[in-house]
Amino acid sequence: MNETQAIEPSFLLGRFTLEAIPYHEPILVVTFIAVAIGGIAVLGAITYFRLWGYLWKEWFTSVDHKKIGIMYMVLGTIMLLRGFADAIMMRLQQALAFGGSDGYLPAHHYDQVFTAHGVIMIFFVAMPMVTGLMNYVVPLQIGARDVSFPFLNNFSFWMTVSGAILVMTSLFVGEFARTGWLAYPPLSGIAYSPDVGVDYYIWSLQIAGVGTLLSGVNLICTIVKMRAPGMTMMKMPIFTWTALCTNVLIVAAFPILTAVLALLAADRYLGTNFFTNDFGGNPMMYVNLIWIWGHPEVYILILPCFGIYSEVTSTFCGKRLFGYTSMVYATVVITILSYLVWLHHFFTMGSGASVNSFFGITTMIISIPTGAKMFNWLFTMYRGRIRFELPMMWTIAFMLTFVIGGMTGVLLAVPPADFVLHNSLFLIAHFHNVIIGGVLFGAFAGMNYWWPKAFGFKLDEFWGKCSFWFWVVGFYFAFMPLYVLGLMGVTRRLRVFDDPSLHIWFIIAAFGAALIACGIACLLIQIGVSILRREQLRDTTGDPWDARTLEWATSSPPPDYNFAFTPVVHDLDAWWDMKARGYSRPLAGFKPIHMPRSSGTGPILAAISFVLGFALIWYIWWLAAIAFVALIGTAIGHTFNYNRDFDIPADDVARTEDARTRLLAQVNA
Amino acid sequence: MSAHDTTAGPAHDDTGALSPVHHGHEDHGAEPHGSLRSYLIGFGLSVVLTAIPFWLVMTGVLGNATATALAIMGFAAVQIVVHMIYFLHMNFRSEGGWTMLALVFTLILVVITLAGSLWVMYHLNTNMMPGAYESRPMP
Amino acid sequence: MNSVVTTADQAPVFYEVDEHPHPEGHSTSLGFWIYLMSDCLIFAALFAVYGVLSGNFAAGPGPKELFELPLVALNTTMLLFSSITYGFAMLTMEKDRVAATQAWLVVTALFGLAFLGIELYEFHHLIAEGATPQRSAFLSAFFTLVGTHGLHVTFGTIWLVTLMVQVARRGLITANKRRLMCLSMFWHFLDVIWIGVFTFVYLMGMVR
Amino acid sequence: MLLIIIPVMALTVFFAWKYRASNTEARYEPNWSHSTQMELVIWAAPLVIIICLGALTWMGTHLLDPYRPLDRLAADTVVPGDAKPLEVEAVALDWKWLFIYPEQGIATVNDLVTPVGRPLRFHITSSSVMNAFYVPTLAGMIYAMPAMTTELNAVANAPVESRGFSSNYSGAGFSGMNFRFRAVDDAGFEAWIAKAKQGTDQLTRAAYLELERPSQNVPARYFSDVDPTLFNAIVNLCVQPGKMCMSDMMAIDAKGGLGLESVSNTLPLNYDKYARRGTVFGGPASYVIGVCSPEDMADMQMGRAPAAPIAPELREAVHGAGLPLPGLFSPASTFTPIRLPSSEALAGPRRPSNS
Repeated sequence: MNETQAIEPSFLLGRFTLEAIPYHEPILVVTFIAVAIGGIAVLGAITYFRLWGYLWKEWFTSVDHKKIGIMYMVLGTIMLLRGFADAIMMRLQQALAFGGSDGYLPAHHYDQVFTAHGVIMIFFVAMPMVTGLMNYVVPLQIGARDVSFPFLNNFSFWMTVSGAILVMTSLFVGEFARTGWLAYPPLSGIAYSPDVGVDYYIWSLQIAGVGTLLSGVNLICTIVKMRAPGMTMMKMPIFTWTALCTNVLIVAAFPILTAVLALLAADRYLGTNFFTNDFGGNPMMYVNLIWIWGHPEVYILILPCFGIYSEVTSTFCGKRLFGYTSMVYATVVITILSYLVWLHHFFTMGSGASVNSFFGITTMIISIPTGAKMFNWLFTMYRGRIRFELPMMWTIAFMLTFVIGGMTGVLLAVPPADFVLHNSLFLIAHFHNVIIGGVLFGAFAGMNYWWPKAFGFKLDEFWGKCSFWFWVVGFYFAFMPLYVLGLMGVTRRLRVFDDPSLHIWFIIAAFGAALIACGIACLLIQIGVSILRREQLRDTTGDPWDARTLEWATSSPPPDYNFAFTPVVHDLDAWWDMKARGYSRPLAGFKPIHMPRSSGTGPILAAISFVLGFALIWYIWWLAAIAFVALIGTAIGHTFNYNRDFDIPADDVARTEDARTRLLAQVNA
Repeated sequence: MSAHDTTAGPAHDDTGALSPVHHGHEDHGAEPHGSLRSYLIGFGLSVVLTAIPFWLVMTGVLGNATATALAIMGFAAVQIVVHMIYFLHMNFRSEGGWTMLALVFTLILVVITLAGSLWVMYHLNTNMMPGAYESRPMP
Repeated sequence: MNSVVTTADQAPVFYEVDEHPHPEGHSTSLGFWIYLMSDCLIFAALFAVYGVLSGNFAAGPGPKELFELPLVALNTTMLLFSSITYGFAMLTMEKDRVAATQAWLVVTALFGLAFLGIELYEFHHLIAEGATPQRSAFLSAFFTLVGTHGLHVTFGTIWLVTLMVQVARRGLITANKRRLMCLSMFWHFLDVIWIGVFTFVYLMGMVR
Repeated sequence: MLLIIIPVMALTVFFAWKYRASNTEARYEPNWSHSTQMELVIWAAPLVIIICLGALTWMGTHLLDPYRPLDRLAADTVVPGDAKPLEVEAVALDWKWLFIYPEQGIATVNDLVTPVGRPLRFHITSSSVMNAFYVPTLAGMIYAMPAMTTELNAVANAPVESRGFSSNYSGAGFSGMNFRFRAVDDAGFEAWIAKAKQGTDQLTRAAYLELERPSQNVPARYFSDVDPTLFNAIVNLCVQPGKMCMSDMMAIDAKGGLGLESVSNTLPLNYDKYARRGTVFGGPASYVIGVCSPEDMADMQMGRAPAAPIAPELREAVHGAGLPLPGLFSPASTFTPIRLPSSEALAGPRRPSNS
């Protein structure tokens, strides 16, 4: 603990020593014990019920976009718990550390907590949730049987998991970065952060980034190439449109992140001088580059949620979406504009007034298409017949919350205002307003909306409403005080405060966080209760909401092949059109269906990547070399497998479809 | 109301502006790979377009650094187009124009990234690098 | 609700009775192209970094003292030749001539290796002189940009060898042809990047 | 902006209520989905607002550019033509603020005092990592970055006592990195300067190298005398003798570098700033040697050998970004909590154009 010089890395273990295990931090020890007990219980249960084979065969190695989508959602939910635990620790610290109290978290721990909170919430909660929804829904919405590259889809998912596990490992082995979630150098350079924290940050994001990028490529191809006949671009469901734009953003933005993190890694491992103070390095370039990625990232998260709200609004208003065309153009305009605004994240770095005002104005311009979208939802409600099911409730909460976030966002885009509000709690309140009020509410709306499609039964309404109210009220309690504090000039990431007049606001915020905790608990209870009550909540029709798009044309849950026959689309609201014009399900003439085969290579490659990342973080070079060679070898080995498809026999298809016919007949009888 | 509904009707042709055709099931034949002739033309052009800038720089014929820089950048741009057409077989037809669309979009982003970074960093540097501050007083 | 349909006098068709399945890999070339575009943006970021840092020599040597244009010209030639030989490999592949394809692939790989050899020689020479990536931000950016391109060529070569083995084992089946086509896109794409590298790094470095 | 936000929120609630499914009275038009006039309005309304805001932004940003010298002290007071702004050089250290008053020849740690009604010009830099200089009662914030200077022009219109701090996270001691800010009348300022002058501490380069070591919650300190070249040396990362100044380096670079002969003109950095470590593959941390620094020249004139780089001893154990890891039973740290401006202070004077 008191070493004055760097420990010489040993050959066998690199710089890993027993010191790296934080047994001297009681909070972590307790957490570890809890996690260990929970983990052993889960693993034990899986072993006891002999589920390993089932999980491996049916889920882990599955290339089915539906199962992968569900696994993304599970990952997002688990990581939400971790990210939220960090959040509540911060709120508690800030509510306690007043009037001479040092709070309960030392700087060393607190600084990791807020860094991990940001990283986890963005990369491992919001991203998996939107990716999961897109993965699940898009192929169904466009009438496809799977994505363009099913194996790649599985691999992408496991790379994301691998990154998430690496972040979680940092909790118990070593430490996480203490730099803030974007790890600005020189603080994140080797000179000022010589420990493993930043390395955990770099490698977990690099590994997860590979997955994100590949899944972006995959979904673009899927949407471009695999639409059902008749579905022209302007007949694509709006969620598919937003998914397309999102993935374009992913493919265009994540390479920048990869590059800039690779350069930071080069600074840290090879002693290059990109972002150092000495030798002509320039840390401002890091800030510049990472925000070229960072701003599109915000839209990567929010665009699919805009799509969800559009689908939900038109379904539950029983009405065509108002202004489909302008919605599409608004989405495309946002996609392009999101690349022209990155500097508004560092107005206060001191570029000249003309640069600042250029980027300030481009930022404001984005609010035009966003505003247009808002009006489109509003006029979709106009003269509709609104059913207040859970997805619609989330949508209305979103509409009311998001406009506040939008307004404060425009305010922050004005450079003179930003000079006062930047890095303050006002900024924190603004982006939580957008991310929670926009992205998370959207993910919950989507989850409630598509759950019956994925599992064949609706989610429980009572607990859903509890969760809804706790979340919404909790959100306002937690973040409105931060707006106030921000206007008073309170900076973010502070650990201790003194001015007693501020105390009350932090207590209110902590209370809000507690309400949100109840919201999360209710969400989990909702899922549990729904599973127990699944027979009462069963949806046999496949279309429980009287919805409009193609995913509701098939059964709930859909068969492996999604559609026995590829649907032909005539209208924007394809399924609505089918229902209106008396579509009758084909009952005979089934043919064998060509499907991709499951593959274990994805999880294996991701596991090797994890080992590689871990070895690099701890300077265990021999292990890194072995892992790297194994990675390349496994990837090459995989290409020698030409046997990647099989046919579902026509008999099997007929049997599945007959079962559904009988079920539908029972319902109608 | 009904006027719009006809647009949404099934028999109506697609009026969407972005992509006139769907192509879920077409053009999955082999991509065009060019002919011997096109490869040779491309190769010849690239050799010329590579040789000239090297010659310009190595001999300094133009005598003027700015002129040379502009010239070699021009040659590079032309050569990139040559490679795109003759080696990568870019055109507006393959994949229903999606490859071209992707390329154009990427080029826009490359320009934004490069020009934007240079512009921003130039501003930051001139505003803040110590050179812009008074120079070190000599004793 | 019947207003949705105003023109349907014929019975609408809602599903494809007689569908022909998507052939495997029908979107591979588009997908690979999109991947290349994302790779292009990685290079854009590296070029931007080089553009910003290329004047920061840290009172050390600059491009004029370090670069040797004849070597770069030779290097460029190797890459150009490998491009055209890959083109020939694709042409023979179209005609299903396995042996000729393999031969051209071998030639391409040799040119690729020659390129890498020259680049490694250059790097080794620079480092031996003391112009290491650690010496200045300019050199960091130079080594990273050129080295990243070199890494791509290295992986391209490994991939090429893999494909040669696969062609040897299975012949020019559709899957292998598709893979060869992807690699051809990759290889020519690297050529395009190299145009940027030799122009902006080497030639411009000597001019300024 | 509220012009659009409030109606949207009101309409959302109103439509949600009016067109609820149970209200079968309300009109239901399931296929009404397009109206050119409506769409024109929904694009035009935000557009108009943004055009107005954009124009305001353009003007406001130029007017309030922190680099722009002030032309007004208050809304109705023009800066007199002969007023020379008070120069203050602010340095963000780990984790305290150093203020140098070059005119007065004094320096303080964590205490900033300015006269009321005189334009202020801050030159801001940092010794190690990014920080941001922010006094909410005075003006907006601006980043403080090592090897760079940012500038801030401001004025205090009325006497005030509040706090300033770093508003960009900079490491373990960030929370305690705040200073007292007072705007006093001219007499008070003179008195304060005179008091600061009475001390014996001098801020030489060696004293600065001691001062810049990481420390937390540092009480105010005063230096009665300051090396006049110090701020420049801090900005140029060459406080330590023998290290080449950034400005020299950049001047050399602008001329194309020093050629291959200079390639090994570096020295390992055994001056151990924050337990500075080298990278695994890049060797130890190093720096460029000042080729012929003024110190060398002075030394040579005196007939001495050039000064060797000094390497202050590393006394305390350091970990990570410079502080010992907190143990399970570490003694409670002595700490001065931040006192943020109370709300009256905030309502008080500010830079006129900025409020």
